[in-house]
Amino acid sequence: MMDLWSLEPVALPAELDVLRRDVRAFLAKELSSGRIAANCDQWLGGWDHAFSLRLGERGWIGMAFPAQYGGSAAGALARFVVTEELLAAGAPVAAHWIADRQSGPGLLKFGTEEQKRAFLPRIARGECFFAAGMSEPDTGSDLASVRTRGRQVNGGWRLTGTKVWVSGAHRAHAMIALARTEPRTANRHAGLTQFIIELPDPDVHIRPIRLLTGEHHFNEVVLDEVFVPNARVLGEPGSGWHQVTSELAMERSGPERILSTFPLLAVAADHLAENGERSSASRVGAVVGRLWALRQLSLAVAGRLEAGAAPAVEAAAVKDLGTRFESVVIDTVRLLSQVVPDLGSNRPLPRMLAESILHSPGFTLRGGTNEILRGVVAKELGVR
Amino acid sequence: MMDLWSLEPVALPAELDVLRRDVRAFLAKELSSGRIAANCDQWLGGWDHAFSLRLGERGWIGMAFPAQYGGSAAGALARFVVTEELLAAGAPVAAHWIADRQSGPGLLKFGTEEQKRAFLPRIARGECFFAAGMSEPDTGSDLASVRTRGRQVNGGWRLTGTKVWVSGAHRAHAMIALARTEPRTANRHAGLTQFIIELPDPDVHIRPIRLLTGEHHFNEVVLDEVFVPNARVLGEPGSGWHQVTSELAMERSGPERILSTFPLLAVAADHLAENGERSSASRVGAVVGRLWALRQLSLAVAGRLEAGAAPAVEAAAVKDLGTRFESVVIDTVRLLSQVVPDLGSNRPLPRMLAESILHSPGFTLRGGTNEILRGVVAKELGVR
Amino acid sequence: MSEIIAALVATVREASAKQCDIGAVTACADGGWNAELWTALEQIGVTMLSVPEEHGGAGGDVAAAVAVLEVLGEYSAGVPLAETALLAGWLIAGCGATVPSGPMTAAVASPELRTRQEDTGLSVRGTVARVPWARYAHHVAVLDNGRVILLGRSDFLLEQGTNLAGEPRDDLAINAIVPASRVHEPSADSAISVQAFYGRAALARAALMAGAARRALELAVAYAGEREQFGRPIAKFQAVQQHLAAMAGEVLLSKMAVEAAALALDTQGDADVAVAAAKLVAGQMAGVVASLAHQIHGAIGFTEEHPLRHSTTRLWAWRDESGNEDEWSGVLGQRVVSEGTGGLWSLLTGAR
Amino acid sequence: MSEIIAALVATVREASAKQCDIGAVTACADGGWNAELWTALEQIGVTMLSVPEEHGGAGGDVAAAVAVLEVLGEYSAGVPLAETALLAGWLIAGCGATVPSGPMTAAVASPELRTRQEDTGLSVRGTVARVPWARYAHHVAVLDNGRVILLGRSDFLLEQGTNLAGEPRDDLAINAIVPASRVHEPSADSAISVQAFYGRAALARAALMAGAARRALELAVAYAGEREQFGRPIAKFQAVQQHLAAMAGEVLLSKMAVEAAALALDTQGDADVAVAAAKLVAGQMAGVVASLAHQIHGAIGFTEEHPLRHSTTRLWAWRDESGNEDEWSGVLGQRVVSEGTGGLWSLLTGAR
Repeated sequence: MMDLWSLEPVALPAELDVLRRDVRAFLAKELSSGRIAANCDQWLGGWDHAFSLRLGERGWIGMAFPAQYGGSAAGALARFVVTEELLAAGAPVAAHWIADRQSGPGLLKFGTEEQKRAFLPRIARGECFFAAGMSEPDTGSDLASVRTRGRQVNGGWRLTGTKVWVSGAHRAHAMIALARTEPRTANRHAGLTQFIIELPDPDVHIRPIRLLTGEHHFNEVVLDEVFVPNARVLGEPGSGWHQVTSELAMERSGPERILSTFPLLAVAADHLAENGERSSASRVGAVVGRLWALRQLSLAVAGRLEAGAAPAVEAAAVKDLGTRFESVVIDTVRLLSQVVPDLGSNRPLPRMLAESILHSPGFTLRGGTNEILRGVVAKELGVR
Repeated sequence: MMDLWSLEPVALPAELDVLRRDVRAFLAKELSSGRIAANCDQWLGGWDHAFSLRLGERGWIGMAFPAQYGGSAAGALARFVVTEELLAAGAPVAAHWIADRQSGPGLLKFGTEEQKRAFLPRIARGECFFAAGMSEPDTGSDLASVRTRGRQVNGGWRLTGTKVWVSGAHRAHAMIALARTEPRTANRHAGLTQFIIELPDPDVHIRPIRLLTGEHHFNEVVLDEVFVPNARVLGEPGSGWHQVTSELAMERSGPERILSTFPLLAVAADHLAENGERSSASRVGAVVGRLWALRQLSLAVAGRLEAGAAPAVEAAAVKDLGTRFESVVIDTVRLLSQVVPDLGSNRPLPRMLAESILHSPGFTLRGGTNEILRGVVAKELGVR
Repeated sequence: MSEIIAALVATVREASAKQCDIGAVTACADGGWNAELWTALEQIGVTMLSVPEEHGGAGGDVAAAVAVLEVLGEYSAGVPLAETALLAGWLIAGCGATVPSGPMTAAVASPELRTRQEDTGLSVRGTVARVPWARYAHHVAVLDNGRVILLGRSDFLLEQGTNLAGEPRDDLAINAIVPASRVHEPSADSAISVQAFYGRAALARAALMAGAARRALELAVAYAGEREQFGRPIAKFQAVQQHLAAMAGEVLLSKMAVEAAALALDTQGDADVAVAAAKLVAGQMAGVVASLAHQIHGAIGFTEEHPLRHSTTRLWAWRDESGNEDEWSGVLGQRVVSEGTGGLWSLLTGAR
Repeated sequence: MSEIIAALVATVREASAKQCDIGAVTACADGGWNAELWTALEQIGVTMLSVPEEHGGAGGDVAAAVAVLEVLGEYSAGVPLAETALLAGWLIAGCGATVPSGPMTAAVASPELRTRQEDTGLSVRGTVARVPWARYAHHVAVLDNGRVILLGRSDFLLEQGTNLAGEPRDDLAINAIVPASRVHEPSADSAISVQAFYGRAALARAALMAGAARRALELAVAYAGEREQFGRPIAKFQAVQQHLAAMAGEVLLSKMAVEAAALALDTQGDADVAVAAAKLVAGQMAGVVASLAHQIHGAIGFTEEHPLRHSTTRLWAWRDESGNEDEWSGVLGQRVVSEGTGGLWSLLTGAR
């Protein structure tokens, strides 16, 4: 339990203020020119290739990569600042999201020199997008139970199986897939391997899994004896589980676990500033105060990442608290604005409210359900 | 699951209005004369022998007993009306509470003619109070694990063991204790028997278990080879589990599971009516609306009891919802009044707030924890 | 429930089960108009339930109508029974007029609606927003300054809109001369008022919500029993059991509140508190039940192809229609204030 | 945390563990004054932490003082360190005066406090309510209309009162002529204001709360591992595990908010948002943690003889002291309003 209590707050270094101002100025222009529009949950729903290219030009994708791979080795805190500014503005960041958050860092950590040269600079330019093939029809949050199999063949591997909930697979340039490459033993976590599958591929069949709104972000990806050359194995064969779980701290503690509904809150706050009554102010204040604290917590975890640690338990706590908060924002705005949510409205409040409500089930499911996350925390407490 | 959905609302028969008005008039006089004072959670904390006697005189204890045992066979709905009026007024009803709610009905259902004659009329007069010895140091909500043993001897039984959380044992005239009378078998629920132990008894040692406020309501009761004559066995030897659980519907669904903090809410509402602002009104309104609904649910269960059913699952749901609500009342009043809770205050709001907060842990523990209650409901849903 | 109503409800359930394919991805369940079901309900004789027989209704009380609405809510049924029977039918019959046949809807006039008496009838101009099912309604009853104006389909232009569940919520641009035969004044003994209208609309919505929530719960229970994770059905996880039980409690509470409010409306003069509480509790319930149902279903329930969304999108849509939790708690709060010192308990028990 | 502060905190932890018998039913844990601990803390040199050395303080920053307060909160320690160091010491040093030794407390004058300049000094009359630890304080610093009046024990009559945890919260009836040597004006560069006073008091309270909550969690974890029910430790029940994890999340969030707010106070001009958020979140956390801790402990934790109450009664008491959740969310809401359109994100990040 001590590890949890040794987390420390982070005061962002003053030099990041310059970076933040640059991002803000850029975003203000993007929004005012109408090139992008503010929306909620844009790291899932906002796919905009051209916007990603513009970010790439400015060096705001793959920031953590060393210079020889197209990055600036800027560190976790700089990435935090850029990311939170993008999310708070409701900018469309879905296209490069997985590549920037997971695949890129994974390649950097476990990839071969050739793989890094092949992918990282393109990722950083906003030219190459990744998908992550983890879940399967029967796995849910239990990743160790994957059934996709990798069979060694001449010069590489043949993968067969079905991945689900693969966001952006229909538009990505590559997918990193987790597959079982050794028979299952008592150690369920052994014998898994990560593969880089370049897309499109004639043996990879991608079908939409539409959200309840009809939106197409997720896919079912059927791998039908897909050939993956040895050069596209990521890291050590058999170490897939370790590699995947090492990403979790990064995946679970970022500002995207807090800010999915921030654009809605910002619109409500503007409303309030313009014509709010005292009691509404207090209710918005309650949400704002909690958000302030959650941001500090997320930032503190970024500080640990920056220091090279893998604060998986703290990250689980951030995600549990943060994703529940994202729905609290919805309820607060909904009740005090007394606006009927309406996807078809041309006013931002009813429209963002509708989008947020309809996306809300995903908040506490994606990246590990909150029940699973609390299990992770409970284990740290010594009671599991 | 169907049973749950067939619950029906109850419109109280008009003739009970007369009864309600009588109780209200009586209580108004009791309060205005200063003979009693309104307080929260008085079915635990408000022991007032004289008040119980006055209720007994009016026929408002043991109302369900037939006339030959001192009651008026008035039924569950009439009892509901009297009980909720007493609780809403914050009247001190602890002395006769167990006798009226559990022991009396248990005696009526399972007792011998001699036992009924011996106890029921005295209970109804408010002269004879009961305690219930169920929990033991290691049982908690798992009643089947009782270790108190009953050993058959000449003319009766010898009981040995320790009961805890026995409210009012230090002032009651009798205690009904659950004991194991046959060796434990695979059927954990078999072989338990209920005994009526008249108090005081030289072999019954009663020690206070003080609440965190220092209040003395609960006791540890050590039974040291206590002799109980055969004539004081309640019901069938070995049927104790069945007898105890048959009381649960009555014990879990009553208005006391909703109204423990009502006197506090009433004071806050008075405050509001006198000088409330609009936003506070809405927050009180939210609590009042939910209370209205909870009362209808509790009443519907009383309707089933009146019809002779044992709606144990519905009762579990009432208690889970109701006891959580009792704490919502506290938080609502606390936040909107912005009064610092103070046991030493001579104003009702800070004092009742303090009492309610300090008593609140009990709400969701007594009579089965809310986790246990939800387990009961889950079982009915077919998932346990 | 009387045996007659129980039989009626059973028949409605049968018809709904037949006409509403719960697994359907689109069609009726997607907010569309279910003509077959409407015809079946007309044949059963429930589309005018609670409207007095002497005015062309089917008789019965609000409790019976609410019981039917709960079933329709369960089946996400695409029919404006609430609007036809409990609102339009009630308004027209309350004026002593005879209710026309066919599906109807109803609305309260917005303050901008302009009327002027002309030789040929009442000139009516203005807009009414988000009228449920208007595009399928044969008539729209508009409550305007105490009188009831019955509009036909040709009296307005219609701009289609929907709620979160895709149900029709249309804006009407009215520009018509309505003949006197379609402009009604309430009878002297009628309870028609804007407040009463909102109350009935809220109660109807709350009844549909109780039904939708019950279905969401049943889907979650079934799914939890089938779906395996970590080697066993997720129903065996205590966290899932606790979620399901919490949902059941909320559904039971809402259902009882709705039915008790209907009873109050049928038997008492003042059912305001009851109706406000029913919609308030339904709104609180909707958020809990929808989010737990999705949490239990995991990602699959969040897709277009899973029937859960029919129930949850309706819960989300309906909680904000006819007044959300804040609006009704505001109403209740004002009642507490106007009741004065010592009045709370009387307000709750309805007994003075 | 710097190594120096870490060492300081470890020493305070050691002293607290020695002087505060966690299992004690009464004595120090029951709200009483813990003279031995105070002496130990004076020896360690933390009772004037964050007060500049040139004014007789121990130096250090608010972050260090907050770290110490978290430990004292864990141990339900009966010492007015928050009042002495963060309030009275801050007020006096902020006036450029030298802080006296011994335990102190501080208060903001109520509007009814009457002062008049007389030959012998300042005449001060009136009452100040619920002053923490006043009965044990050698001096009470009163912030009155921008100046700081230092009262001695003979300047007031004291009526004892307590909070929910039994800690002293005394009413003072002041009637004194205070010599000029004990009436101070803030230095030109001081940040002294009523608002700043309330903020520091709130932050100190929130730090104590984070500590008390951590203890409540640790007690619950330990209990869950020992207590058996239905044949196994209750820690094996998923519902209990989920409760414990939810508690840990709340505690972690509060702790981080408190420490980040201290950092903001030490480094930035405007720490209002930070301080308000820290107390708000602590208040929200207190209710959750106290109720879950009791729920896990079952009846035993609800008794006088169990140490859990030392932590939970403090959580309950402290959440309403120095502004409850509503008060601070009101402050934050007003900041949002005054920030104007588009200002929310700047407010949150502290970067414009």
